[in-house]
Amino acid sequence: MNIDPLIVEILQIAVLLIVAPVFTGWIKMVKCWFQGRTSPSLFQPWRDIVKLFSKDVTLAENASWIFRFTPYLVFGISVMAGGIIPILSMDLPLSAMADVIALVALFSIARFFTALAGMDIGTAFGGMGASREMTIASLAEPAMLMAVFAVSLVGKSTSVSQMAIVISQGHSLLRPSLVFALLAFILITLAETGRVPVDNPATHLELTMIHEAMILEYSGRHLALIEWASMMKLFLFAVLGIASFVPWGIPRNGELLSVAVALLVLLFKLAGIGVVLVLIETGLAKMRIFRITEFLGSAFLFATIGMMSYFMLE
Amino acid sequence: MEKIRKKSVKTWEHLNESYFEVRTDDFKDACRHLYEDLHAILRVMFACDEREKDGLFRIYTVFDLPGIDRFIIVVLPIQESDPSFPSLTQTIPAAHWYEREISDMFGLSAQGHPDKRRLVFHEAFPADSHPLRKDWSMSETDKQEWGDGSTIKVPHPFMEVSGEGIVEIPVGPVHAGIIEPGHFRFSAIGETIFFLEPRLFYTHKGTEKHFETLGFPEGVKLAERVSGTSSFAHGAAYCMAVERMLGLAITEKASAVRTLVLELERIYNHIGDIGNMCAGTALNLGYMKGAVIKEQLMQLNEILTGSRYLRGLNVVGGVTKDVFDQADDILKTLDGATREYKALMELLLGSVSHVERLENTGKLSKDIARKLGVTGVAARASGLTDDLRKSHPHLLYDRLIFEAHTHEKGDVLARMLIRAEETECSLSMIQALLESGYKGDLIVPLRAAPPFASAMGYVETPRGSLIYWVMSDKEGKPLRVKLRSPSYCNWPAVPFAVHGNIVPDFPLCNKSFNLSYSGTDM
Amino acid sequence: MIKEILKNIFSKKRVIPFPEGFNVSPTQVAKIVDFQKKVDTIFGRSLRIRQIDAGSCNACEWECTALTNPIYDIQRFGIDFVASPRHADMLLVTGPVSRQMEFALKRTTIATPEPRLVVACGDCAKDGGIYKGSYAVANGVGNVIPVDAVIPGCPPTPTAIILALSEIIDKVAR
Amino acid sequence: MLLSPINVISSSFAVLLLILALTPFLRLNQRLLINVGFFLAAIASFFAAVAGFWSLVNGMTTQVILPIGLPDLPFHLRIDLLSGYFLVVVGLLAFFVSIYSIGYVKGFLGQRSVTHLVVFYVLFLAGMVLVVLADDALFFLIAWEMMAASSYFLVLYEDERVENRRAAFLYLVVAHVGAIAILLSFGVLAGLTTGFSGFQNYTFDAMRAAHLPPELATLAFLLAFFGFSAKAGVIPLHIWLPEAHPVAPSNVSALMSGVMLKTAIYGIVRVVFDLIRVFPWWWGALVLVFGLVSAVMGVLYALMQHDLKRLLAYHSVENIGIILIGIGLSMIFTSFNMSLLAALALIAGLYHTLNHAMFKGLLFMGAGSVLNATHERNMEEMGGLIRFMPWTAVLFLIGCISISALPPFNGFVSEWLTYQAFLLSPALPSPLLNLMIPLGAALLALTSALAAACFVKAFGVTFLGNHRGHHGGHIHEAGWSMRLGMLLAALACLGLGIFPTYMIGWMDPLAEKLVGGKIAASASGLGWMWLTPIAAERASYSAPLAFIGILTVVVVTYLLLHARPGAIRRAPLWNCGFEKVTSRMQYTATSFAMPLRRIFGFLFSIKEHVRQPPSASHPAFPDRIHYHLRVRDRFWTWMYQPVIDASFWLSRRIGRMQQGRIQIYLIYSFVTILVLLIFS
Repeated sequence: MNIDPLIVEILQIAVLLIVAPVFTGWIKMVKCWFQGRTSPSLFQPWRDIVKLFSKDVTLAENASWIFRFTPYLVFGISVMAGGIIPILSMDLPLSAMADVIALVALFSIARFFTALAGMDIGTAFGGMGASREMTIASLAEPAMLMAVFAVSLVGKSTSVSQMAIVISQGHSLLRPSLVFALLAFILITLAETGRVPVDNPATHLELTMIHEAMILEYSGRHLALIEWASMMKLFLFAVLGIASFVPWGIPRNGELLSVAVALLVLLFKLAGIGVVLVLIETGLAKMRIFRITEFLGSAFLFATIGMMSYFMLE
Repeated sequence: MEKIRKKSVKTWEHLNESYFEVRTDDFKDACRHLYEDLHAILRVMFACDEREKDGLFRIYTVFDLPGIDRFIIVVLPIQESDPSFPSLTQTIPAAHWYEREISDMFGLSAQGHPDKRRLVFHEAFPADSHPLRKDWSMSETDKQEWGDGSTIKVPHPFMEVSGEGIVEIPVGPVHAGIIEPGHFRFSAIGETIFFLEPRLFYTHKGTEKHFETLGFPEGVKLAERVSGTSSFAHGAAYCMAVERMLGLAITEKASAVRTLVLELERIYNHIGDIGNMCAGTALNLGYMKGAVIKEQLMQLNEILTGSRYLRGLNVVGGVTKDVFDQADDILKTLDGATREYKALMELLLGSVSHVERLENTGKLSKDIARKLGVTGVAARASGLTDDLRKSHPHLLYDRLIFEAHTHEKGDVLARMLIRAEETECSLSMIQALLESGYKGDLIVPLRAAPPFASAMGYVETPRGSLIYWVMSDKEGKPLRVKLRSPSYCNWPAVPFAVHGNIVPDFPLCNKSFNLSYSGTDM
Repeated sequence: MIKEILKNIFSKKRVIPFPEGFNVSPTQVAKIVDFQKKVDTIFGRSLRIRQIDAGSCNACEWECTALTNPIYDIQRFGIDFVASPRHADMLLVTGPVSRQMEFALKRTTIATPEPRLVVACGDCAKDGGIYKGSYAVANGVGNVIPVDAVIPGCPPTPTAIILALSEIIDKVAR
Repeated sequence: MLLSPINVISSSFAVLLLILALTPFLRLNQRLLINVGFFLAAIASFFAAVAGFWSLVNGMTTQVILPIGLPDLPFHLRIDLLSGYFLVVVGLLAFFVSIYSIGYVKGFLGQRSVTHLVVFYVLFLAGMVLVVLADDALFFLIAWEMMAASSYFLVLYEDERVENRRAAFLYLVVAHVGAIAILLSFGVLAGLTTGFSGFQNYTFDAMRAAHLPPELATLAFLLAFFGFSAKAGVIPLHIWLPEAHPVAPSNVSALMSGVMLKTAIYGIVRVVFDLIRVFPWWWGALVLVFGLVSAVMGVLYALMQHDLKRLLAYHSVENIGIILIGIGLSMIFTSFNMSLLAALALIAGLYHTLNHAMFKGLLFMGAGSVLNATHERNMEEMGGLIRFMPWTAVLFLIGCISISALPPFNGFVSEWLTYQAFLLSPALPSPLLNLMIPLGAALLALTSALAAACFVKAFGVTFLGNHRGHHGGHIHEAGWSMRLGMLLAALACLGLGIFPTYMIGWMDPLAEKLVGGKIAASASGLGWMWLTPIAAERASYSAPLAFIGILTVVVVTYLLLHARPGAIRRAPLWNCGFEKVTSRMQYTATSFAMPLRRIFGFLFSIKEHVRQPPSASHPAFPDRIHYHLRVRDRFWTWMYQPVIDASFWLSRRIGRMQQGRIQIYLIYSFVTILVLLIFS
């Protein structure tokens, strides 16, 4: 039987909200294994969030409305983004709300406000984080657009579900353009979601922080929202990668059984992505901040090669 | 040498310490002669309130002549009526902190010192109050006010870098990581550090004054709690000083035990530090591995001494326990540790991204290092051969074969490599120690201290040269216990290693020095 | 690199209670195993600690750091050390509180959102320990900010800290 | 019919004349002069906007020939779709700014007479409106000069400052170099075809009719592009812009940046798409390249600034670049007869023209109220203004979001359309372009990301944190009229961002007329809520949904979280337990931009030196350190300095001839006559 697309939509957002923290938990888990440790529970991120919601908020005296508004905005954007990317089905009413470019723009407005919130209190760390974040973002954007360009050449569209549909019809991942684009996309994801070697999400050294530095002042439910949102961002980049490079398993329309299957397939893919991510994070040391130019430069190069190889080979 | 002997009004000797008491106007000249002509190192400079003896304060300036096992100590008597002395900082930058500390603690002001600010005490501390004077006391209310910062009128005058767009990044005293308190003030444009001014002594606990309230034998406990990770070294140095003062000769067995445990301490510190540098570069694999090896060694410590920090083993006159009985425990653990450690170094030096971060980061030039009297690993990484185990063989070090490693580059990588080489070296030293047997009791009986006797004790800790100087009063109680931890000489050098680096590299530089705040602040 | 990772994955975990000679009594082991549940009851299975050095000799800090190593690995209980007091549920204070750290300690306490615990860790933090009576210390955390619990020891071993934490959480639960 | 756009526009002129007529009587009561003058100016510009909108939606073209002008050469006026559209651009912003000026100009009361500010403001408005109305070369140039001259005097308004005089002069020079080029271009277009017989060829109609040989067309285009670029501040002719715009009164800066630059865009579009019409693809490529260079360099220069208005001025360079990108793409597509894509690109470009007018006007107005409140242009002296002037802060923030091309505001829509045009470029038959154009898209992405960084810096350093300056106490919120002006502009930004389909619907006939393609049908294929430029499955963006959706989630979460009364406790900010935090401890603009300055440093001439005077004690312990940073525009040293030197050299040579003795001059004239006789 078919499910109404709107219900699939709601299902998707529910999956986003619930699975995102578990995905982060999974990454932590694998990381612990790789470091020869016994891992915390898979649901630890969830416990942290719930705990934070039950705590009071300690707000800096000079915090303006921007500081208080930002967590809600960032959260809201992440949730909406969950309705755009095909996770359980490619036939989504909201997927026409934004194509990849608009999606990226949505993330950048979240970043814009996070950076402002960092500067709102007027501590050195907030400004430092904001400056670093915006620098990295402005280097990542061109690479991202090139990657989108390369994929949209194959997918004949920039709307995510359309790309997914077209690419899932062509039965091979091994199109040179896609492979290069994928490489670029991985590097960009590392930069955009603040993972090693660009940023260290688990660091305790305030002078090396990027994303953490901007949220040092947050507490209670605000912190919960921000952390939840950043987990969702990681999740969203993962599913965006899935939808545009390995969309197999996502049904064309919300047929009940296939949606259920899609959920399972999704979990498997996520597990795989997690392991890859951890391999990178465990293997590499964090690079000097000005090395990131070369890092993202190579991402840009991969994407360009991907695009050119489309024109030349395909 | 003769020059000084001629100039001095009074000279006396004690073991390898030669004291030259000089007049105020000869003081500077004598020190300059030692420092510039004889290339002596300024080891420590401190004052002592000897008014109950002959109504004088005395300033002791301890120089270390290269090549020979002898300390030259220039002594400057100061009248209570004129509490001041000529500053050496202009000629010997290393004296910078010592002189400020003396004026804080004794109210003896260094004439011509470029920096008039306090060193030890922060702004909330009442003016012209000098704890190490014998007739000093402080009311409870004063202590309370000192405690809550509310009384601060003017904030600490940090040096301001002028020019538009400069941002001051204040870090600490409460850091994000699990480390000791200290305030760092960066003046930077974005990521580039132009100037760094550390402001320490947050953990000042009045240790030296506290020593005076305890007896000499009880002092060991306190000495062991001055700086956690070199507890044993502090204990050993303190005991050595007291024993030399009392004229006790400890047995071969006791020295063997101390030597062995000192090297154990060195190993667990060095491996721990190497691991910690990985936290600075977010190479978690290496960090965790280092932590595991360190933990194994700590457990060995506990098995040997009952304390993970090797406390309670030292007593004045010897040691409480013969760790050679557990030789096989030691060997078993060390074998495992060595294997793991080799794998760790393989991993670190094999990881390009890690080494790339360490190379050329936090360079400390040889010149600065010498001027500021840097010691220990930091000194050896900048090309200075500074190792008390070689220059002043104490305990059983004269019997052991080992070389003092040096690197020229002075960057973080050099400091890591020095630690690695020393670790290997210490492992072999322990092997050697365990092979031969040693005779003698663990402890030799104490005897009462003669009045106004004084002596130095010194040990090469994992961080560098540690020096104690003790003096007894007329009924044999401690009149003055001066301790100078290696971190104290190295702190002023850290900013010079950091200048011109980018802000996110600071934690790495700091970890590569791994200095003790508590040992500095006392 | 890969070798290390594989070794880590497939070697048996060295978490407490240890196989090799470490003195943890069976009862204590039982406590630790039972510890997880207690973390669960309060703070919804997640406890974030902000450690403050108020003038300790740095031994206590190293023991706290040791808590996060693969052998004690406190994170598996859902306990972690955090960078900002704003993110913390518990302040773990070490040292006799040197006068020059008092202000900073108070500032940090204010900066921590409720509900929060303050735990004094180590003999110095308890009553000043060996430094008791020195002019420059406040003889224990209790004299500066209200303390919920004390962990004795100089320094308390990691195991001791874990056990103490479990008891503290017990107490609070009641 | 009785009422037509022409009547409306002429009534608008009547109002402007009325102001000029009233000024002499009102100049004694300056306050009244301001109120009346700018109120009427607002009405006049409103009429202009109405006239423009009217002719745009009705797609009507009306021509009139004024009896005045030179003998045998009356002035030709004409409102067609293009001029209609630009009338909307000019009129709308002028309307907002005039309202704003009522409050803003009062700031000058007591300092200096505002009479000539009012007069030249009015002339400036009239000039801009006439430029887009003119239908013959002569009238166009007269209007052009009127606009240039009046704006020159406006820049010179606060003439006691040296920088103002310098800037104004520079502006005058560049403007006239440009004007000459435009004059020559018209000469080529009209004259060379018909051999200078009779004035009638100077009407645009004649030019439309004329068929140029391609090389002449190219010449005309190049001249026109050069001339208009000089006005638009296209790099490398931008040099005057960051000097002139900041020093003018802020309401004037708003108009200059917001609409005066657009008249140049109007000129380019008019000449290329209306007068010449047939051209090779490389013209488009040329425009595209200059557009990209201006965009990237403009935003990078902006990042280096810590003078708020200077920063905004450089962003005008950037946005002109973005507009040119759209137009350039459109030209390329047109030359390959891909009218649909051409229409898309052109609409993107023109849409951005309107958007930029709105948010840049808004931002300059905001900067003006900040300037009014703090008497500071240097951001390093500001900070924490959001507490003193909440309204200005919010409105300025909206401007920042719009210009950073972030949804759901208007900047994003036009840039998104430009991206779509880029992404469709693979359809072009030329493989070279296929490979090259995407790189352009990447550059555009870089531009908008850098713009976001720059405005995080601008807003964060100006409005957030703690106040750095000294006059923290008496900073006041802007007056009602200023706030109203900004509010209207902000609403325009939001409206243009959320209802793009309507806007495109109105612009469609214009695009069809110029490039012969229309996209309105496909653009709103799924209904007004969905913007689908080519086809729904190709790309789609729904601003209303995104806006409403995010808003709902935000509100719902907020309510959910506040169902449980969670106490909020205010505490001192977390400064690592240190005693005192000073305003020196927050990130400065210079610091914020440092990483990017280091990464893109090779594009500027950056002088950065640290002076460390010899220390009293020991070199190891410095007493004082001074830091100095100077970032300069390489183009100044590359292009302008040589020209200046050369002209000085030349003038010195010519100076030799001036002996000041009558005989010498007689000899000169005699020789001249002789030469003429010989050669005739």
